[in-house]
Amino acid sequence: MLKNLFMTAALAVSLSAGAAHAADTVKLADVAELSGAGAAAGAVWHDGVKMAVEEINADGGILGKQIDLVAYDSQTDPQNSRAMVQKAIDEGTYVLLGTVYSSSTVVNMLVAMQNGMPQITGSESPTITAKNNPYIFRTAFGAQKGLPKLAAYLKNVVGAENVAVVWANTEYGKGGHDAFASVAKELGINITVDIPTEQAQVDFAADVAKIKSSDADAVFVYLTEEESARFLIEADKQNLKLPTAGDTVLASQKVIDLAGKAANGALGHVGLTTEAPIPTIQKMAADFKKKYGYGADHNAIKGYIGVYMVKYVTEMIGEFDRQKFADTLHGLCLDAASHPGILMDACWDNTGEMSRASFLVKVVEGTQKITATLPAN
Amino acid sequence: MTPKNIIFAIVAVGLLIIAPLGQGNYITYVLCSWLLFSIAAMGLNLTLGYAGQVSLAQASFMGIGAYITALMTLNGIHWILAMPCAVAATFFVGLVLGYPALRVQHHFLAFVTLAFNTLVFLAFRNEEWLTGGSFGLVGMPRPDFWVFSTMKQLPFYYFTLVCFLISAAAFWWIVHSPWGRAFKALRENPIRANSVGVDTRRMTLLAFAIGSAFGGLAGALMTPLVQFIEPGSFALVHSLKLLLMVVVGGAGFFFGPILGAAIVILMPEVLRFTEGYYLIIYALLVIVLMVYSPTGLMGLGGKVITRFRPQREVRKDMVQGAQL
Amino acid sequence: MSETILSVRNVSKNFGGIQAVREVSFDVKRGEVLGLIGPNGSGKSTLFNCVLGQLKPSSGEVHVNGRNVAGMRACDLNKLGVGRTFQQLSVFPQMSVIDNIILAGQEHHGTMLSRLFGPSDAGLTAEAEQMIAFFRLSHLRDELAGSLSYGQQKLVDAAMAFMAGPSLVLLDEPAGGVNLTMLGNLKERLKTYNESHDTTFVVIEHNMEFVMSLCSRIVVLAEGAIIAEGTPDEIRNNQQVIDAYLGG
Amino acid sequence: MPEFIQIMISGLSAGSIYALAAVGFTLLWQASQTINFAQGEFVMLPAFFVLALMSFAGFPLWLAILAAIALSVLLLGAIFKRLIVEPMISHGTLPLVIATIALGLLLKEAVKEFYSPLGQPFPSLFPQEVFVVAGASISIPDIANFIIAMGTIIALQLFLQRTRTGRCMQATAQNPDVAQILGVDVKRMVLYTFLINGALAAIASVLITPVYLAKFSNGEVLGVVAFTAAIVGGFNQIRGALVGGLVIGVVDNLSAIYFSAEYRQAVPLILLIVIILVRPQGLLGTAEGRTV
Repeated sequence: MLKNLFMTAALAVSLSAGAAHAADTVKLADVAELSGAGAAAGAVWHDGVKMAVEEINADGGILGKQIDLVAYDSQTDPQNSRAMVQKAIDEGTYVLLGTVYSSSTVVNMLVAMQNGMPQITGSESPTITAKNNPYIFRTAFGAQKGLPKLAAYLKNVVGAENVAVVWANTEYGKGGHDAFASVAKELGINITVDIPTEQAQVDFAADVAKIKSSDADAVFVYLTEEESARFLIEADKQNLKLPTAGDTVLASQKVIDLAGKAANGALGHVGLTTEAPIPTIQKMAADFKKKYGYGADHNAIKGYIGVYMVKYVTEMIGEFDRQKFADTLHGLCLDAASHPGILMDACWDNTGEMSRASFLVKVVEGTQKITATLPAN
Repeated sequence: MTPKNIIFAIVAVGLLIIAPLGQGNYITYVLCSWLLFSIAAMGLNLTLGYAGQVSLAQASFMGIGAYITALMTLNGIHWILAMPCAVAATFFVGLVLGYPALRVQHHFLAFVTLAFNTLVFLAFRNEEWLTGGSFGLVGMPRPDFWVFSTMKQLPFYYFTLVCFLISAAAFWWIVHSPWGRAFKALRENPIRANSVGVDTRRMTLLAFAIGSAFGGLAGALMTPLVQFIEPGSFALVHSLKLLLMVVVGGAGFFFGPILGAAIVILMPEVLRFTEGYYLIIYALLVIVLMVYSPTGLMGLGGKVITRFRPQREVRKDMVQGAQL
Repeated sequence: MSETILSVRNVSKNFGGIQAVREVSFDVKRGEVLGLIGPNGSGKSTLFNCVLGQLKPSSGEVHVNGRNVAGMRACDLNKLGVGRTFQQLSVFPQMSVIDNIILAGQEHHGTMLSRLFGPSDAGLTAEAEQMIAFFRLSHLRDELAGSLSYGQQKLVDAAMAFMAGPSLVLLDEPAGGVNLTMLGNLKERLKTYNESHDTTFVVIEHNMEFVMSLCSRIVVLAEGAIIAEGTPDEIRNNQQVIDAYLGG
Repeated sequence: MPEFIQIMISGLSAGSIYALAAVGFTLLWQASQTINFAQGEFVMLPAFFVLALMSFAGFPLWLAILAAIALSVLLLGAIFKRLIVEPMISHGTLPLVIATIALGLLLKEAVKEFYSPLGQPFPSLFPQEVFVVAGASISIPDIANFIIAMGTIIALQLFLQRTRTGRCMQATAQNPDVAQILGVDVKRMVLYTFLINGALAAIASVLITPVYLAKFSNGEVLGVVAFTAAIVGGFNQIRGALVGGLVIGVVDNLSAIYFSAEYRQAVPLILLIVIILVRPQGLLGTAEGRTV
């Protein structure tokens, strides 16, 4: 026990010593899901962050200072993420990047707020920006912004009146489910079957069978990547002919890779996609693929954009000041023409929510096809 | 207590008092979480290490304690009233979980408690009207004691430390009382214990109940520390983590779980330079430790001491420890 | 006439179709040392377990100090004044000798609460030390019981059975596996204890020599029924007993 | 009604694969009192052997599968026994439980770090054709999985009952001391058990992964299913584990539809608790072999 106390003490000393050296660098902390259930999302996000940092450093850094990127592993554990955010703040980070999982962000954003620390998150849960936290900023708009677009599409274009909802019974899935349910109510869409599923569920036979025997005329899927793919595979096997729609995840390249031909026909409303007909995004995706050997996804783009948000806003205010950073970013719009790292025109409101154009996509023969570009709302 | 023990205890408490001074909030937070996991691990050590009853449900008791405390403090009831309710509730739930132990032992008991933990997790997640479901509960206040506010990290540490010291003293007292002797007897030879008048049924239930109550207290501390609780924090994997703390530290030793909690909580820090590989290294170290010293680090320490001072022969039965 | 401590009344025990014990009756009086012998499969162990309350007789009753013991838990039987030893080694190996002995007495002192809040030895250290001294184990007081030799552990086992001051002690093959020197020591101690405390013993044993020299009365079982009863000398010369052992 | 038939069929297909994992779990317990908390990871891992052999060594699928089974027998069987179980067997079960928990973590993290944190598609072994029978869809993989899993378990059962080695293994499982006296090479028989477990895990892995996808975290779910199935069926009987696997597969699906999707995980666990308390030897187990 004593030995460990000393260890802790020694560790703290070495850490504060490290902070003292940081004269010509600026510290940037990325707290992400590098292990645990969220590792798939967090690791890709972190790679996006790393790539942006390297680009910026090669280009002279921020206000002449090189970025010193420090990674913190939340282990996909909200409590641990809170500790890591605290640690990043203790170690003097300028701005905080992360986390991706909403369940973690909801917790650690309190710590960032208490410390007046701007935090740029990859979470898309509606609750994040509903808490009047003046230091939280998104890199992708919340589900409550995307889902009305999707629900309207389901009702008006697909003509669905009775929708089956399949969702992951986690903080993430529950957020999407609730947001969709309230939109559906407004639009007069009837949710006929409501199916919560387990995290990391492998067997979707019962869920698909239940939808099949219902009177649903469309399916809304709000699951993470592997589960989406498993659902699509099972739906294909049981010959579920209904139009299947989801958010970014369902029509993402990862799900297409996993589900194979079963993914064909899946509809998605995506905020960010490497398939977007936008040169900056396509260049970023190509660079990413070259650098890491696998394809970028929306999480990579979010991480990438997050770092550039730090660069552009800081250069706008001309100094490393956290309070000014947060104040400036509220109500700010950045256009991609003069800020290429932001990739697409984007605006942030006073809650840190962002708006940006988005895309409706359909999976056709194993690739994502953009069927419509929807304006920012 | 021998004079040597008293001096040791005073030095240890002194170190605990100065430990967070001059440290950042993060280190203080980690120390708080070490103390509270030590309390939970101590409870499991009573059930498992002393009384020999396998429980893979300690995290669920932390959860029950944490949710009760959260719901009460969110409704304006002071922590000092909420905590006893949490402890009492976990005591009684622990008592109920003890009943299967009267029928089955060893691995069967492990599986019953494991299933219990998952059931509790499902209830936390699904009973949204009460527990907030997968969104969890947020914004629980940290308690004030007249002029002493625990809102800031350092005062909260001392608040946690006081709870820890009271728990440790209570634990020490229990395991050195005739009850402690009866618990050990239950672990070593329940049939013989029964035949010398130990009411093994009652002691088994008590071992579960008391161990669980410690878990409940740890949960009651976790609520104001993290100020956010969600079902995932009390899932099965956290019970396994607590089991790891107890066994890696040394089951059946007073300091075992405290040491084990320190290792489990601080290990990611120490191994951070290895980046993504720390869990791999950690897992390997645990396997090697178990192969070399099944009695955990306390046993390992004992081995080293006997190697240098071989007055007492090492006994075969020493290595046995609590058995599943 | 001294009082009856143990009374076995018409006890039968069936397992399925097999009658392991048939209509067995005997009484044991205070201070007596009763030997229970018989060839393998004669029903000794079944009868023993009926006396211990572990098995419920199919018919008949067992009374200890006037109480029916059928289905009684071992700890309640112990509180009724019945101590026992075990055939296999039965100490608490990772507890010290003194702790083993204190444990055997502590449940008879005070209440549940006093055992939690009271002194850690339940006030029994002196008494336990006396017991250890009686069995000549004082030099091993603080050793772990599991580190003792086989014979020493048998002595600890016996000391535990006596610690609560029982009126009846059931000894299950006390001589099994004990070497000759130790055996003499054990027998002598048991005899001394019996004489000084007027404690009743019931002994199951295979070692004839040991039984004959320890017991004041012997009951012989064969095929579940009593075939003879009497003093060691009577039993030694009983033709039926000789036949049962030799002829089977 | 088609819904009911559908989930019975899907449940049996999934359950037959759970049974493979459960049988291995049971075998290890019988032969060496090892409670393998890494059993789920044992089923997760061989699929990655196949993927690695295909992408890095260029093996065709069939060869990769054979090589993966061989690798599993070696690594998850022999090496696991030699390096982890053997040195700890005398320490009692608890340290071994901890070690297998750590081993599960090790395998999971190693796959994540050295292969990929992302789920991977896995080539299908059979044509994906689907028949519709009485309104329920039955695919060729469903049928093939069921037949292969059942065939494997029946073959194993025959091996244990009809061959000399098999009978020696059973004798070892029931009473190693007596087996030793009878001249059985107990150590070798225990080793065989571990090798068989490695092979069973590999077969389960190859059958289950085309549907469940290869992901480092798959073991968490499969491990719990395996021991639930083993206990529900009967810890000391191979056919018990078989029935347990099928029961869990079907019950899981039934409860998702007819009971509550939120509590679908709870039903097999409640079944587990009830079985342990009421009939600890399991549905098919025999009481005398019970080790409590």
